[in-house]
Amino acid sequence: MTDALLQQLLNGLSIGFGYALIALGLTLAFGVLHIINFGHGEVVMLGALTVVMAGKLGLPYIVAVPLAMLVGVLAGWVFDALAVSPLLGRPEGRTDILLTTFAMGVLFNQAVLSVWGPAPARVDGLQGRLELAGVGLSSQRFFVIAASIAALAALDLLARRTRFGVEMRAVAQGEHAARVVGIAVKSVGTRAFLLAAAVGGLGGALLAPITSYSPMLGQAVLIKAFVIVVLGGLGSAGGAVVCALGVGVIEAMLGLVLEEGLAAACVYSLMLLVLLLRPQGLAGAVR
Amino acid sequence: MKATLRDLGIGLVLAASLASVLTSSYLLDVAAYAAVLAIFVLAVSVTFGQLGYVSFGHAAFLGLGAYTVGILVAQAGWSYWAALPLGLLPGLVLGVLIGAVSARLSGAYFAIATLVVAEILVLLVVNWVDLTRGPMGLMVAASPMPLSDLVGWSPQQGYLFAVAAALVLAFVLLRNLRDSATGREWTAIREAPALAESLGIATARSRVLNIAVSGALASFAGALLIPKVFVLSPSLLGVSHSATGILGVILGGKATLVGPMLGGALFAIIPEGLRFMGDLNFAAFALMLLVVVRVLPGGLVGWAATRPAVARRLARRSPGGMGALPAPAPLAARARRDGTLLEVGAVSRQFKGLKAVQEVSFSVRAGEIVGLIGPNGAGKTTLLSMLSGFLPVSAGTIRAVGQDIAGRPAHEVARLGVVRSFQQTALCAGQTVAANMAIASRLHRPADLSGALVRTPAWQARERERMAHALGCLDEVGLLPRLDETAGSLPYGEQKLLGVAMALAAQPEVLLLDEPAAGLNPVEAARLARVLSGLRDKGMTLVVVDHNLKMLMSFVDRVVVLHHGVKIADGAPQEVTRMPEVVEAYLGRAQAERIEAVAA
Amino acid sequence: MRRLMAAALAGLLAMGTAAAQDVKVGVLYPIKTMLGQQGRNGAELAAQMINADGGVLPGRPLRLIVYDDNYQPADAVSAARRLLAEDKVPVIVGGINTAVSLGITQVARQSGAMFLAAVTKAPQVTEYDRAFRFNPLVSTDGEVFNQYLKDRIKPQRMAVVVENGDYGRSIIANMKAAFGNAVVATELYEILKQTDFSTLASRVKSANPDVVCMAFSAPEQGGSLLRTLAEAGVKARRCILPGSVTPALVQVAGPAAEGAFTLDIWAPTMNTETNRKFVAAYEARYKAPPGKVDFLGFESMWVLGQAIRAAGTATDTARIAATLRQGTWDSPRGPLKFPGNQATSDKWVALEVRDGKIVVSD
Amino acid sequence: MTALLQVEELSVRYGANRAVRGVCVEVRPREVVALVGANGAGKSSLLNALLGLVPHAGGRIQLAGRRIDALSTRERIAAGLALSPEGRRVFPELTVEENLDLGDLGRDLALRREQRDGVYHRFPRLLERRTQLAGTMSGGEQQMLAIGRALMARPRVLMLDEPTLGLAPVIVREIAGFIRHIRSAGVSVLLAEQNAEMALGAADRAYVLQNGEVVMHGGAREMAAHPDVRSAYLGL
Repeated sequence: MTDALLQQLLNGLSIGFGYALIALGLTLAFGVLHIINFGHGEVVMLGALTVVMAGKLGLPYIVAVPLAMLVGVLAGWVFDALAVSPLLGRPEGRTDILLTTFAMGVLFNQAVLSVWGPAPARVDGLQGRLELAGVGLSSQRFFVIAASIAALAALDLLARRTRFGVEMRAVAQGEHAARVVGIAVKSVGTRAFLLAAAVGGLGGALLAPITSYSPMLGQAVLIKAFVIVVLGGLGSAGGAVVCALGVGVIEAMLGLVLEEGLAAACVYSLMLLVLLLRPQGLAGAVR
Repeated sequence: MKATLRDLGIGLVLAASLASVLTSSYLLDVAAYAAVLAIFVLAVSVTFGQLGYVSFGHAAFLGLGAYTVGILVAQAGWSYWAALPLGLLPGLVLGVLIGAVSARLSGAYFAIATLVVAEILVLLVVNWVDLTRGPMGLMVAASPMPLSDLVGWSPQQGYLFAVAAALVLAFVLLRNLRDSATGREWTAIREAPALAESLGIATARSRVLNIAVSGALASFAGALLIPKVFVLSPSLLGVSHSATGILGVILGGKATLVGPMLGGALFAIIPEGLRFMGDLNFAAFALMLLVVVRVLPGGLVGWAATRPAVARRLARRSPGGMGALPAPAPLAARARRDGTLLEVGAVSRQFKGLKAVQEVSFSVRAGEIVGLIGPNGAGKTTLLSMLSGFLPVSAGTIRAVGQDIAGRPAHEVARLGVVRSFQQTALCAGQTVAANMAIASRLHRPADLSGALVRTPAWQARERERMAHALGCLDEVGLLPRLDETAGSLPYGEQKLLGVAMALAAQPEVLLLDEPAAGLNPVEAARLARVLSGLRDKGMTLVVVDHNLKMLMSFVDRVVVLHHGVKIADGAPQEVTRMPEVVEAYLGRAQAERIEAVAA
Repeated sequence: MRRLMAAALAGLLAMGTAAAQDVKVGVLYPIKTMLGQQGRNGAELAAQMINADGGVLPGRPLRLIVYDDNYQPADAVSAARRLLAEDKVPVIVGGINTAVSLGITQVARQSGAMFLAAVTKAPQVTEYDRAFRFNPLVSTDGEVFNQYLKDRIKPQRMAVVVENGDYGRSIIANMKAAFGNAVVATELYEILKQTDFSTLASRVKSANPDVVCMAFSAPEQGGSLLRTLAEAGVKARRCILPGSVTPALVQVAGPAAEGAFTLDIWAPTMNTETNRKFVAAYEARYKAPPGKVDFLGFESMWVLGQAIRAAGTATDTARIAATLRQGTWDSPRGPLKFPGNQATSDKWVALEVRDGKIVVSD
Repeated sequence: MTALLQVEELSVRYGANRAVRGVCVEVRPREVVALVGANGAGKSSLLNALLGLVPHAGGRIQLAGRRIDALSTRERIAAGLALSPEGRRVFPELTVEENLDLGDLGRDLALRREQRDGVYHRFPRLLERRTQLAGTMSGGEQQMLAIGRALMARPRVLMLDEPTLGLAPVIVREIAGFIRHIRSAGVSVLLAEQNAEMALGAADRAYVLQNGEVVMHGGAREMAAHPDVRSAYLGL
């Protein structure tokens, strides 16, 4: 029984880290630019698609992952140029951005559909399996965990130790104040958005071997990511990560004792409960 | 009332003629769908546009209404038209529940609460197969609308009339609601929630009401959808309908009611119009949305309202159907009470172990003006927040107007007559000065929801009285000439004065002012001092926090000094400013001499 | 210049007259999804082959008007009304999910049009006498399939994994009725939303089955499921319910699909003349082998063409429906009849995935 | 003496609204210049336009003889302007030290450290609180931080927008003292202040703004004695 628990813990963690990366992209854009990117799911999908395409060209998965981040950045750049930056200065711009990012997401999705079709595809990822004390984990899931931790650590370092990171936090806390000290607010915002897109692309690339690629992938994960972002405390990166891991592990654990529909309903009910008990989100717990 | 009936009449005639003119079953179908989505998006705009709460899961209400009525018809054998009015109920109940859970929180939690509820409902519908037929879909046979064959209408024409009539009714009632005290409450909550609470608005309850209204309407839209779709499936509760709700509001323009109606209708009409594009129709629609929002800020109607011609017409219309504004009613003197009006007993407040206020006791007699001073961070604002119900006390008692108010919510404290102003300017920055004052007059006359819905003559008379009182308060601080300006565009000092006027409009017996003179130059501050002494003459009791000692000392009766959360002095201005610890902690030496000169 | 315009005008006129002679047929699929594209591909191929053969009525080719039903009843009802009221088609072909098919049935019933439900398994469709269903009912699948399992596979410990919904739940009920205690585990997963099957795989593994029976409508989920089962070390035989073993599934599942078997009404390798023509034409036109939905999309249109020809009318839907019900029709899966408006053929084939290909077993 | 900061005919427009109209102001080396005026007279708009936070609609700005009106905010700061904004505007969830470091645009860490030590020396309270989040400090401490952050850029002209707003008299005195000190250290100060008494007490020269225009200017003492100023701005 403990083996099964440990196994589920690992499975839950691997999925939880995937959620974390996707939620992190959303929360970054919210934290710095105060916008909600309704098209973020499509960036994740493009990351997954990149790995598929790279596989078809014969590139090894490990090479395709950074490529997916690059594609995420490119997609993010298009999003920013057409659907975000031009609206930021407008009085109701941040509301309008809900609509423009949604529309951009649809356009990306439709473009992918018309070029590559709606068919799903397999992503092989890393092969093999690691056995540890009677518990097995596929290399891919292990890689998801390791790569996510590495990415999160890198982001943390970036936010704390680099000039760009501190500037990003400054813009998040006060746009006018940031301008007063000479921070190029617009450029910091754009770079933060691109960073969010890169993280989203990475999330897609890491999850694709587990979930299989499909053009609908983005929409499937986005709802959960939204809930995680809010539960974690809007704009709080630490809260989002903790919350994502929690959701992943709880889902996996509940799955052991409940059937899937019921388990999902339980997870959502738990979320409502958290809203009731900790209205400020989990952010306070993990500053 | 006349205008309301006239608008309803015109709307019903329009609905009937639309139903009579269209004969193609396809066009009837599209028109009915457009009307249903218009109602749904209108419902979303109640929370989104008026309360400022985005909902990611309004389809929860839509689907719940559809399934409730659908199950009554398909499983319990009700007639569709008999069950239809019940479509309002489930949304109302769910709205109250979601509202109660999330109303105290910021809008983001509301968005997620609706999203999560929608997901749970999907799981419920999918798994409760006996009742809902699960993903296969619940077939619901809707009979033709009663009496529709008498006018020679086909079932589809009768249905279109019913939906269009419902849209007209919803629009007229929501418009009346928006222009009433209730609608103004929502505006205040959206733009300045703390201010709303300080003016006696029960923000939590008002939010719940808003969400319940929106939920009821959305769920009714769901019930209205049944004859159009024949089959209810879990996709009704899905993200695509929720997205239609938000995006329709944005497309139309969330500042208005016409905008969301238009936006909703377009979400039915444009995709149909693009059918010829085959599998590119969705992409074409998205592209149109993107271009429209990029080119027309504020949505279709929001943009149109900024066109000079339209703006001129809109400006001619008076707010709230009130006609011309009434003449200001001078602020009446109130009967003077005797004895102690405010009694603070050993009040303490801690934040995470930090003692912001420690066992402070003092009392204020009726008709007294007390100055509250002390260094920055001494706990003055914390104390004021406790006195006005914005912060609970950690220990101690506060009695005001003969009642124990410690632990009561701020809006109740305000209703008892203890009203505060804010250190930072707090006003509805996007509204005109007049609108701000109308909001502030909340406590002058009770809100009357049913009267407001049909605009009875009695309600209109009360509205005029209310406005006259509000304008009188504005006159008191000398801002009457600024009536039509946007509050946020006033200079800082005038914003603070407007804050004082708004607090006055809430009819306080005890007025708590937090740094009213900050940002005023000496001339402006002197003028404020005259206004405040005038208030005492009209029977008001004041507690004033300010650093402008020259001004403060010119009109206060007594001064209470806080330092590190502890009261270190309490007495007449001349005595207090001479006390060494006050000089040390607060005044600095040279300053003290000058103040004394002024105070003497 | 004038000559050019005259030529253009003549061309337009010719098109107008040709259009008047066309027999218009409405086609409704969720054309932005994979299954919807497959249904449309099949229908268009059938129309092309019928028209190459001289059309349905003397000198009158089929013309398809294709709209998107978006898997939503609201869209499907509007589209069906448009087909019937504006485009004036007598027949609508298509429909994948049940809710949409039921909506189309209602609209067709209101205006007396015909509806050929190509893919759905919904029982209620045929309650309307001019609506016909081409895919077998779940109960029919079950009878044939359970018999096959009992005769050939003889499972001792079965795990049943299906998507959560009516379809999945009726499969579980069916299996439990047929195999009783041999069903040692039943698992449901959320259609389209579930992305990770590791928990489910752990549970299946701990039940220690010798056969895992699965059903799914989305190949990406089916593929992930098979792969996760393999990853978790489940060694049981993979049995897949009718309709889900498709080229897309094999592509997504990769080596994990190896050895999976199923029973179905049709296979690309079935040896009838029409099937050979269909598969050859499909591969020529779309550069890929056809799957089950391609086949159903093709078959429904192919049979409609024959029925219109036999009835001698493209507008009298009552007559076409009566003709269709009474006759025996040519299909890639062999001779086809419509007792109770349900397409029925005698032949079922056993299929297996071998070396990444779907082949007829034994 | 030549001007360090020379502003000629500067205008600022918000939509149709002209907040600043053709204002000429100069600040000389080692000089404290006060801007006095009622609410909405254009003092803040002027300071914000000098730093490039709001676009100016016309005019010239020269700093040490160099045109800076086409430069970005960042370049203007590098050229020697810095602002402690109205309402203090510290970064509430950054530590005191992080706030200060953001004020320094340079990349030389040693220089930054030296500069920081200088600020700590001037405001020992900030040193005590260097690891504390800025948002948890009192109003007076936040004002010191805002000024310290501006000093980190090593400005030649330090602009202070309402530095005493909402502050207790002791702190007001402290800030007045700071202004005298910083001038003696060679930094000029441009001070916009509602508290005209304090401003005229601390300044060498003053400009009176009304409806976005300069209506009077001269030595601070003369201005404080001028009857119009006394009645309109000092309330005497």
